[in-house]
Formats: sequence, C-alpha cells, structure tokens
Amino acid sequence: MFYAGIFSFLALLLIASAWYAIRQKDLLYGVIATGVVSLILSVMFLLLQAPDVALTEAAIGIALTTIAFVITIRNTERYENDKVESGFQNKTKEE
Amino acid sequence: MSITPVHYIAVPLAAAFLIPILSKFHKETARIIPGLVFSYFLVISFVLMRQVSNTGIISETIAGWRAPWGINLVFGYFSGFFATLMSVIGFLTWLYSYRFKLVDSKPAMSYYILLMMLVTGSIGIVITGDIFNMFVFLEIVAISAFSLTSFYPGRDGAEAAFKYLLIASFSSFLILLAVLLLYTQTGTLNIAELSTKVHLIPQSLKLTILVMFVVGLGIESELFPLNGWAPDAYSQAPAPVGAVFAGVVVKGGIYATMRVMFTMFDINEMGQILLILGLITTIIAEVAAIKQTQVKRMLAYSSIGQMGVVMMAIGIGTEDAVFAALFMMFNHAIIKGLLFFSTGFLLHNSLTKTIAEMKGVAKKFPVLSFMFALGSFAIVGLPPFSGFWSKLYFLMAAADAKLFSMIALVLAVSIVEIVYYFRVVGVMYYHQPDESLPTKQPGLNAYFVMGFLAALIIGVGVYPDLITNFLHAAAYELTHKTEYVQTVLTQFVR
Amino acid sequence: MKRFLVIFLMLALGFYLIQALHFVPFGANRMGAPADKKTVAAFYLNETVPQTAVANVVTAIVVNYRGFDTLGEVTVLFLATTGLASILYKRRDEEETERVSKPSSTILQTGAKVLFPLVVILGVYVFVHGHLTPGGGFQGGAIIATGFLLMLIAYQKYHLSHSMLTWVESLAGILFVSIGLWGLITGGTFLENSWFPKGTLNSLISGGAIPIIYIAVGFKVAAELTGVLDILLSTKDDKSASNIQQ
Amino acid sequence: MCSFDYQTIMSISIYGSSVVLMLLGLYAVLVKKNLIKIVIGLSIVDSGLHLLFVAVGYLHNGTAPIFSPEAVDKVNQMVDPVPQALVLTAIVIGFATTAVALSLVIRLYKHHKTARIDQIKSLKW
Amino acid sequence: MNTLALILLILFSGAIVAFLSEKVSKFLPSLIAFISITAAGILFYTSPADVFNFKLSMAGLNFTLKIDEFSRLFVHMIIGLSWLASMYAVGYMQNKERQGTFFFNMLLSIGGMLGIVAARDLVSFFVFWEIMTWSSFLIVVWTGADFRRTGIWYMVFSAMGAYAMLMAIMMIYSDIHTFNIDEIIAAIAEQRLPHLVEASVLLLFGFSVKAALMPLHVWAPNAYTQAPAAYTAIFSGVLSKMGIFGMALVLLSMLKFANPADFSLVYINGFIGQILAWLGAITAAIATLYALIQTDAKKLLAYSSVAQLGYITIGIAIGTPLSVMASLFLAVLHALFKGTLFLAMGAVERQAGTTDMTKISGLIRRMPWTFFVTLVSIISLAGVPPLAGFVGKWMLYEALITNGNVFMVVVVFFSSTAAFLYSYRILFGIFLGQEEDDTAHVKEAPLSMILPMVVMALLLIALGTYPGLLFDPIAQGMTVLGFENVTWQMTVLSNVWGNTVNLMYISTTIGVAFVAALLFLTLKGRKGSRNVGTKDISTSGEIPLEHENLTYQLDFFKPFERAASPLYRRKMTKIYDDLSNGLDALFDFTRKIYTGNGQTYALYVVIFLVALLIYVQNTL
Repeated sequence: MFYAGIFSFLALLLIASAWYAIRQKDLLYGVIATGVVSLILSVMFLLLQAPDVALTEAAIGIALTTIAFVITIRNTERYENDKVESGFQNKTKEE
Repeated sequence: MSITPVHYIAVPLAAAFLIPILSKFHKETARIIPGLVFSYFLVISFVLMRQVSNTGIISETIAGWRAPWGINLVFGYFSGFFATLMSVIGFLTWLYSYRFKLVDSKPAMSYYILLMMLVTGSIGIVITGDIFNMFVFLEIVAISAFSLTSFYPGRDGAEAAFKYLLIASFSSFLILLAVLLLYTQTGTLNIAELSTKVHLIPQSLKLTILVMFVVGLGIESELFPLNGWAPDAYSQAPAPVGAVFAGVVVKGGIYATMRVMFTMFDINEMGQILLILGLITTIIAEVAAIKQTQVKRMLAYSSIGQMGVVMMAIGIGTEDAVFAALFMMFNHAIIKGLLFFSTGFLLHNSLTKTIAEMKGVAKKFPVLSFMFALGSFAIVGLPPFSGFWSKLYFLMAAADAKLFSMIALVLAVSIVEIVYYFRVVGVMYYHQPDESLPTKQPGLNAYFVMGFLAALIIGVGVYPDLITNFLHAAAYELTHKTEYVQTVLTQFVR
Repeated sequence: MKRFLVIFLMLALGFYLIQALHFVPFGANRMGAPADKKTVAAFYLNETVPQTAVANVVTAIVVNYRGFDTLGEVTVLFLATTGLASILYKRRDEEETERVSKPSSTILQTGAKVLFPLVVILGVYVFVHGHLTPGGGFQGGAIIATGFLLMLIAYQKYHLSHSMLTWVESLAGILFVSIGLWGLITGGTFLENSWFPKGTLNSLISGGAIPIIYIAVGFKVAAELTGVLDILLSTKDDKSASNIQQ
Repeated sequence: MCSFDYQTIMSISIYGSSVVLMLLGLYAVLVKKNLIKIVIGLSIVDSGLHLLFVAVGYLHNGTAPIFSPEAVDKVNQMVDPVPQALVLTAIVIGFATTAVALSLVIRLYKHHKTARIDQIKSLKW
Repeated sequence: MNTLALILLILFSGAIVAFLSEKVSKFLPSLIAFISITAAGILFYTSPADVFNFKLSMAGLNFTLKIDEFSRLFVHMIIGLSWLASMYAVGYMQNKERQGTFFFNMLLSIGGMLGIVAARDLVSFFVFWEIMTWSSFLIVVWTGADFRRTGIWYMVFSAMGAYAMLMAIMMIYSDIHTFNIDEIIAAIAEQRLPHLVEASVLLLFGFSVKAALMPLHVWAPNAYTQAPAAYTAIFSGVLSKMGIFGMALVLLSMLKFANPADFSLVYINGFIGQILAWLGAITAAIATLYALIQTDAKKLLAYSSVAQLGYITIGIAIGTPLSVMASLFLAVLHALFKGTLFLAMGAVERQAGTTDMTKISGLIRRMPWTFFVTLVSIISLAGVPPLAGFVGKWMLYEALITNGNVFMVVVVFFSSTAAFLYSYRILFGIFLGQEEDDTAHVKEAPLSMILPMVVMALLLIALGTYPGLLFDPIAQGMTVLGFENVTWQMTVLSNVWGNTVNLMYISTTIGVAFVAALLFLTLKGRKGSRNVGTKDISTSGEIPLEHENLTYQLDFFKPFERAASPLYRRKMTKIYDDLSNGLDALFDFTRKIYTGNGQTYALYVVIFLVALLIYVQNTL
C-alpha cells in the first residue's frame, strides 16, 4: 500500500508537470518541466523494477533531451506567442 | 561464407560506418562505396532468389537463437520480390545521382550514406521476421528520409521534413503501441509465431490493434487522410530521392501493411476498410494532382493515387488481387523512377520546378522528354507498356470480387490521370520554349539508368511473363501463410 | 472550436486506450512460468544464465537475443548525426562563426573541469558492467555525452575534435558489425555469441562477446550523442545568444 | 471491484498516468502552435508510451531481471525483461527523432523568422 | 511463323524502324512506312484465307486473333486505304519536321486497327484499341496547334470510351471468367451472362465515341482537322469505322444470341438498337448542319465524316439484312470517297498553303487532277447518281422504310440533301470561281500524291457502275454475322411499292445527262465569259472597301445560316465546357484538404484514428 501511495503521488506529479510543460508560455520553463517529467518517469521506472530503463531515461531524457531543447530555444525564441502578427514577425519579446 | 539475407543489412551498415573514416583519406570513397554496396545488393538478390526457387523460403536466425527466441530474417518469394525491386531501384538511383550536383564533399557524403541507409532500412523492413525489428527499420527509413527531404538548403525542404516528421511520429507511436499490445497478449514478437497466436487475443482488443496498425502503417503507405506529408516530401527531396520514395520507401510501408494484414492477421478483418480507404485515397490524390503546377508535386500526388489502387487490391485480398498489387508496385517503382529521373534533368536548374517551365523542353532534351512521355504513357496504363497489365489484373481481381462501382470509379479517375499527364507531355512537346534556362545535359550514367528503366517498361509491357510467374509465386506465398509460418518456426538456417 | 474537437478526440482515444488496457491487468504474470518457456520472456529468464552467463537479462536481450535491434538503433543514432549535420549544414564560408555567448561563470567552469573525468569514468563503468549491473552501452554512452556536454557549455571555446568523434564512432560501429560478421564467417549466424568463451556468471569477463559489443555500443553512443549536441550547439545565428538571457 | 485496493490504485496511477501523459502530449501536438511546444508534446507522448511499456512488464512484487550472486533462484519473481529491452531501443530512437525535429525547428526558424506552425505553410495544396 | 502475327510484326517493327530512321534521313521514315504497308499487304493478299489464325498464351491469358470473312472486309479497307495513304504521304510529308513520329504512329495505328478486326478475345481487342487510340492521338497533336482543345479532348473522350469498354469487359469476365468472344457468344446463347445488358450498353458507348455519335462527337471535327491530311484519310476513312466494327460485333454477333424474351430490351430492333439508330440519324442531321457553315474545307469534311458515320450507324443499329448491307456498303464507300477528299484537301493544303475556302478559289486550272478526284468523290458523297453513293443511300432508305422507320427516313433524307449543298461548296469554293492572284503560283501536286487519289476515284467510278462488285464480299462477310444468303440483285433495287427499278437505267440516264450538260456548259463558256479577279469591284453593285473579298466563297450560305441561326446557337461543346469548368472548381475545392499546415495533417490522423476506432468497435 505504501508503494501505491508513492505511485499515485508520482503519477499526480507527473501529470501536473506535463500539464505545466504544455501550458507554460515560457518555453524554457516548459522544457524544464519536461525534464521533470523525465525525472519522475525515471523514478517510476526504478520503482517498477526497471533499473536499466531508469538509467537510460535519466541520462537521455533528463540531461540530453532537455539540453537539446534548451539549445533550440536559444536559437529560436523563448516565448510562445499566441497572437498572429502580421507578416513575418521576427520581433520576439526582447524588450 | 555463403550469402545469406543478413548481408543486406550487415554490409551496408559496415560500409556506412566505414565511409566517414575513409572519406577523410579519399573523398571519392563516399560515393564509390555505396555504389559497391548497391551492386552487392544486386548480387545478393540474384543469389538468394535462385536459392529460394530451389529450396523454398529461407529463414535465417540472428545471434544463433531460433525463431521465436531471437530475431530472424525471412527471405521468400514475397520478401524477395520487394528486396530485389528495392535493390534495383537503389542501384539505379545511385548510378543516376553519381554526378548529381553537390556543393561540396561533406553533404555529398551524407547524401550517399543517407540514400544507402534509406534503401537498407527498407530492405530491412522487408526481410525481417520480427515485428519490433520492423519498427526499428521503419525508424531507420524515417530518419534518413527526413534528412534527405531537407537535404537542399532552403526553407521549403525543412518545412516538408518537419511535416513528415510530425506525421511519422504518429506512425511510430501507433505501431509501437500496437506492438506492445500484441506482445502483452501473445508474449512474442515474431511474426510467424504471432500469426499462430493472434486468435488468443480478445476480439475487441484485436480490432484496436488492427486499427493502430492500419493507421500507423497507413501513414507510411500514404493512405488518404494520413498522407499530408507525402506531396511535400516528394516535391522537396532531390529528384532521385523522389524516385526512391516512390520506388522503395512507400513499398516498405505497403509491405509492412501486407505482412501484418495477411500473415499476422486475416485480411478479411480489415479488407473492406482498406478497400474503401484506397479508393478515397486514389480519388482525392488524382483530383489534387490535376491542379498542380509543380511537376514533382504532381508526380507525388500521382504516386499517392497509385498507392491507393494498390491498397484497394490489398483490400480485396484474394491471391489474384495480391498479384495485381505486386505487379502495380513493380510498375509504379520503375515508371515513377523513370519520371522522377527524367524530371530531375528537365528541371535541373529551375528553382520552382513548375510545369510551365517545361515549355518546349523537347527541343533541348529530345531523349529525356521521350523518357518522360514514355513514363506518362506507361503510368496511365496504356498498352503495350507495363502499366497496362497491372491495371488489367487489378480490374480482373476487382471484377472477381464483383466490385463494379469501384472499378467504375478507378477508371473514371484514370481519365483524370490521363489529362494531367498528357497536359505535361503537351507542354513539353507542343509549346514554344520562351526563355532558356541554363541547361545541363545528363551524363552517360543517367542515360543508362533511364534507358534501362524504359527498356524494362517496354519489355514487361510486351512480354509480361518476364515477371508474372515470379509475382504469382510471391502472391501465393503471401496468401498461403502456412509455409511461411512452418519454415520460420521449424526450419531455419544456423 | 478546434480545441474542443481535440479534447473530444483525446477523450475518445483515451477511452479506447483504457478499454484496450483493460485486457492487460496491471502486475499480472503474462509470461507463464519461466521453466515452461511458453513466451519469449520466460525463455529469456530461464535460459539467459545457462546460455550466455550474463547476469542482467535485459542486457542479454538487448545485446544478444535482440542484438539486431541494437544494431539498428545505433544506426538510427548514426543517421541522426549524419542527418543533423546535413540539415544544419552551412557552406564553408559561413561555417566559421564563433560560438558566441556570454562566458560562463567560474564556478561552472571549475565544476565542469572537476566533474568531467568523474562523469566519463562513471559512464565507462556503466557500460563495462552492463552485463552485470543495470546499465550498459546506451546508458554509459549517454552519461559520457553528458560529460562532454558539460564541457561544451562551460567552455565556450572548448574544441571538440570532430575527427576524433568520427573515428570513435566509426570504429566502434565497425567493431560491432565485425563481431556480428565474425559469427557468420566462423560458420555460425550473424552476431553469434557462442564462439566467444562464456566465462562465469557475475564476473567481469563473462557473457561471451556481450561486454565487447556493449563497450563498442557505449563508445559509439557516446560519440554520436556528443556529435548530435555539438552540431546543435554549433548552429547559431547572431541573435541567439541574447535571446535566452532576458 | 470498486474498493481501492492496492491493485486498483496501482493500475489507475500507472496506466492512468501513462495514458494521460500520451493524451496530453497529443493535445499539445494538435493544439499548440509553437513548433517547440509541438516537439515537447511529441517527447511527452513518447514518455507516456515508455511508461506504458515498463508498466505492462511489471509483475507484482517482482524484482529487476538481474541475477545477483545471492539470488539466482528469484527467476519466478522477475519482471518481464522484454518490454524493458524494447523500451531501451525506443528511448534512444525517440531521442534521435527529437534531435532531428529540433534541428528542423532551428532551420525553419532561421528561414521563416517564426516558430508558429500555422505560418509555415509555403507548401500546400 | 504465323502469317497474321508476321503482318502485325512487320507493321509494329516498321513503326520502330521508321521512328529511329529519322535520325538518318528525313526521307527514310515515309519510305519505310510505305514499304512495311506494302509488305503487309502483299503478305495478306498472297496467303490463303485460312492462315490468319493466331493463338498466344501469355501472362495467364489466352489471346486469339483470327480474320474471318467479316473482318476481311475491314482488312481490305484498312490495307487498301493505308497503302494508298502511305504512298501519298511520301510526297505529302516531304520536307516536314518530325516525320519519324508521324510514321511511327501511323504504322502503329494501322497495326492496331488490323489487330482490332482480327481480335477474337476482348483483351487483345482492348489492347489493340488502345494502341490505335494513343497513336492516333499523337498524330492528331502532331502539328502541335491547339493541343489543349483538340488533343486533350480527343484523348479524354477516347479514354471514356475505352474505359467504358474495359468496364464492360470486366463485367463479362466476372460472369464467365473468359475473354474469348466465341465463348462469350456461347455463354450468351446459354444465357449465362447476367450482366449482358449493362455490358453491351457500355460497349456500345465505347464504340459510339470512336464512331463520333451525337453527344460524344465533339472531339471529332477538331481532331480530323488537326491531323495531317495523309492521316486524316485513314482516320476518317477506316479508324472511325472501328467503332462501327465494334457495334456490329456487339449488336449483330453477340446480342443476336440473346434470348428475345429475356433480353427484349437490347434485342435487335429493340430499344437499344432504336436509340442508337436515332442517335445516328440526329448525328447525321446536326453534323450536316454544322458542315454547312464551315469555311475550312477540312473542317467541313470532318463534320461531313461525322454525318456519314451517323448513316452507317443507323444501318448497323437497325439490324435487318438489308440495312446492315447498306451500312457496310456505305462504310466502304465512305472510306473511299472521304479518303480521296481528305487526300485532295491535303494536296490543296500542301500546294496552296491553306484549305480555307474564303482564301483560295479557282484552283481548277492549277490542279486539274485534284479537281477531278474531288468531283468524283463529291458526287459519291452527295449520294447523287450515277456514282455508288446513291446506291448505298437508296439501300438505306429502303431498309428503313421496309422496317417502318419512316420518320427516320425523313431525317436522313434531309441531311442527305444538305450534304449535297456543302459538298458543292467545297467544289465551288476551292476549284471554281475566279482565280486569286496569290494562288497563281500554285502547281499540281506531285505524281506520288495524285496517283493514290486517282486510283481511288477510279474505284469509285467502277463501284458506281458496278455496285455489285462490292456486294459479294459484303454478303460473304455477313454470313459470319448470321445473315445467310442475303440476296441482292446486282443493280436492281426493289422500291417500296413493289416495283423494281433497274439502277443501271438510272445511272446511265443521269450519266448521259451529266455529260451532255458538261459539254453544253463547256461550249457555252467558251465565249462571252471573262475572268475577273476576286478583288475586282466591277462586278459589284456596291462600293466595297479596298481589298475586300467579294466572291461567293464568303458567306456562301448566308441566307441559309440566317434562317437556321437558332439551330446554331446551342453548341454541344458548351455543355462539356461547363462540365469541365465545374469539375475543375470541384477539384480545386477538394485539394484544399491539403492545407499546408502540418498540424492539420496531424489532426486528420487523429480524427481518422478515432473515427476508425469508433467504427470498428461498434460495428465489427
């Protein structure tokens, strides 16, 4: 039953962080939330007796994927803008 | 060491890993080694096909574990047909693009590696006997295809590749999910063993799995609502890659569909749906093709339309229909190859690749234009070219199943096809060239490739028995799965 | 409008997924008893130790039973590197743009310098012991890549030898394939394991060729992942640096 | 059946979270306009799928499928190793796809100066 | 080697050699074409009749080719006309570009036609049909002018016809699993063919396209006009007869065996035959009306061809022994005179540069031989005694009247009369009247072009004098169709009232009158006439603008046109234009499905997935 509690807690956390990752307009935070999703997943994998997968998820999901996203954000724009601006907008929210 | 199916995979992989090193010493190796590999493919295909005709289906184990336990490769008439076709198209594409315009050596290297892996991955899909392994090969194909789609610098290539990636992610997601669900119910991943165990799956779950396969593989085989990526990818990839997409990559998707639907499951469960999907695909694609202004995009839609017809034939599901489907795929591979290859030089220096730019090219490129016209005639199914026979056999199979309304619609759509192909031919031959783009005459290699394909089109058209026996054997093998299952599960080559 | 459609679709899809998962009770034993060898999983659990002398069954599956998948997988990574290089390719004249951004803090630099060897050693440990403990080529490779990533971030001028990466990647790949081919040449099958001495269970030298393959995979994955990140990092346009620090 | 026993909670939380994860990811892919958000969505879908893989291999009171010297006889309690092996492959492939997607995003942004997918449609019809 | 296969092989390989030989010399393709057709002809006429039988088993299908007495009739036409036309083409095509393509396609289409008439199974019939279609398409667009309108329309209509045929073939196949015509006939006789009605309607539809029946004729005038004259002779002369051949095959040899009780709908003289006959009659009438207002001689002849094919269709569709005979007789005649006319117009075009009747006139002195052949064939065409056209028309009237289709006779008679008007216009417009200054340099066509025309004109005269020459082979051919012993008294027609009329008397009388009139006019014309140029205003009552052409060639039938203008207002082509525009808009609308937004595509995938899941889970 202890496990069940942990799992339901982790599941809630997982969904919450995924939700946050999707809702967040600041992509950097969104990406970090994605990393958190991976982190929680990694813990769950460990608890589900899959240490190999947990290790892989930890290395790839948490570190590498997140970094790849961050690099991309650095190369593009940080904020998700919902409004369609006229023409090609290259003005990100720099000011 | 005798030749076994695994050479199809091991040799190109070794070559792919070798090329980055070797090209440091000699740049030309990046193009020569893939050529050697493709030539070796031809050798493998030839040897293995002879072996199959002597001894029946070859089942090879990997890592020494017999079929359900380890991954195995299966090479029979059916797989062999696809593998041989892919090898030939791959080789021709390499030969054709041997002198294709490449800016400098680094992209050239990645072009050849990706091209080689595109073909290798497709052959992998075809010869593997393991459903998860098939997924891995699908991914190999997908990754190479994304990269090749966005090969030309510029925004449109990236856009096409991103759409492709977006849709293909759905495909891999669904296939993976379906594989997982299958595994939970049967405890195996081997296709042959799965086919003996699918009856254990509860009906409702089985239907869900089937739907996932239909959608997932339908994306790869360009079924209608799932093919948004295809026209973009075809039109943005380099012309020879377009030929590979039409001749190799789609064939991989169709093969997977057939393998899953016929060998693992029973086609009757999804046949009707595939039939209707194929019909809708054909209609929409041909209708969209007639309004295209870009040649390659038009060819892409036409390709989708052909795949729709193939899918209809698969949906009919009889042995004759499978035979017709295989014949159509063969024709589609060689004819679309010819069309893409000739377009590649006809619009070599054009950036927009519109039909209007082909005005009067027949004056400058008589041979190329002739090839394009030949391809157009063949693909709309005029005798005495090979396209006619496949259409005839498809119609015969459909008539056997009493699907007259389908026949009528397919034929009606064929008229549309005639219009847009002949319009292009008309522009090529009967318009005055207005301004002269700098042209590039194809080299001897390209002429050889196109001449070979044209000869094949006419040869098969005049004497279809060149390949029909072989295709009949393949269709028989697919529709009578016991031999496949027996061979995989009991006899195997160590 | 579209949002509601999507929400409806998601609910329907969720319904059918749950319905499908209904047939997959959580935590139930679907493999059958390992001794029965009714399913592949049972077979693997039962046979791994006698046949391959590998303690970690997942490793045995990944490298040996389904080694072909692994070969395909490293190929996918290899293709991703190649593809990335071609997607983000710049012609010679524009290639030499500096990796401009603000220099990192001293703490990060020092930390990176200290951590880097440790991370690499950890990675090597993980893939060398892949057949004994959790972990293996992918994990170890990914960890090593993380180490390099650290260096790349900390030192803007950190020069990664592309030539080295290529060599490592290619040689590791060739090693993998040639181990596979060796099995064929010696009259067995591709990726055959039996020509190599099995060793004893739970010792470092055990499992036949599995550790060798996994080491090759480890190097290869490390080189490939590092390559991927390096390519991503080295694509920058002028405005990029300012964008992330607001 | 309705009682919240261990079994139910576990299956709801694991299966439920993985399904919800997949659906959330799909939702992001289908609704969010930002390319990076879409890629994030794809990677979340993948995560959910990976969780599902591991979850279906789980066995009650199972142990990891690793034979330690002292516990060779635990073979009957080991969780299913096959999904774990598969998911290893899937994770790596997923990363490769994500990397390619991100590089495409970078290139698209460079040319279009926007990361909104509904403005990147120069290829249509 | 089988003779029939050898003939086809000669033609097809000749085609390829002709195509390639263009690289060597411009002159070579025409020569090769002529030689191949000659060789094929020699082979055909020197071999005994029973060797034309060829079986081939390939690709799981059995192909049977056989020339029986009925096909032989058509083979005579094909080989004869093609031989003459190819001889003509040697001169006609001189110094033109892309001769290789032209002769390649010409030989292919001739081979295709031979294959069609020889085919005894539906697949080879279809194969040859398609080969004939696309090769003739390539000749139609050969000049390159107006590809879109002419070429595409021709191909679209042909494809519609061909695919309707294919559909019918597949329906038959699904019932009895064979393509062999003899087996199909046997199956019809045993009533094992449930799809007979649909299949025959579709087949007839397909053949109607080639025969240019009324709603499907819009491609024909343009296509006939566009093709080079050397080919139009074949095109209009025999290629369009393939439609007639097919109709005969369906109506006379297949449906005849259908049980009248079961298939009363389609039985001869039944519903479909009547409809077809009426379509033929309407086609004849309307095409004649359109022919009247044409100013281009080739186009006029094209409409005239459509009209003539209408008559021929009537005969086949009515299906009595006499009507079939009339129809076949007219078919052969039409091949002869329309072939001659097109060749003559080709000669005019080549020598004078145009066939526009408002631009040229008075060529009689420049091109007397051409005038002669035109005169002979026009008399045949108009159905005026003494030439054979009259005999054919008479037979047709008689067949119709004895069959009770009196009203149809009125229509046919009307169009026949009008045919006289337009054919006169050609004669007058081009050859008679004042001589233009700019046609003064025109010379007679070379001998190689004159010779075929003269041969055909002489044949026409011979047939006019002895129409019975043709009745024998036709009667023999009709035995194959089941019309045993069609009795026909040479040169004697029995009229409706039971009397017999000796044709010979009529012909002789009219011939004598003609010669007398000719002599009279010639003698009279010797004196007192004056040659005036077309721009000579001294003959005119009003003051014209400078250089205005005031001859009769302009507005030849102006009063008639004014009277009949409501008839001309509605054009068939308009309907097709509207249809194609509508389809175009529909297509444009449909392809908007591909919005270009990747997310939309992804949404499609998910919608489709969910829809399929819902469908599958709830129905299967």
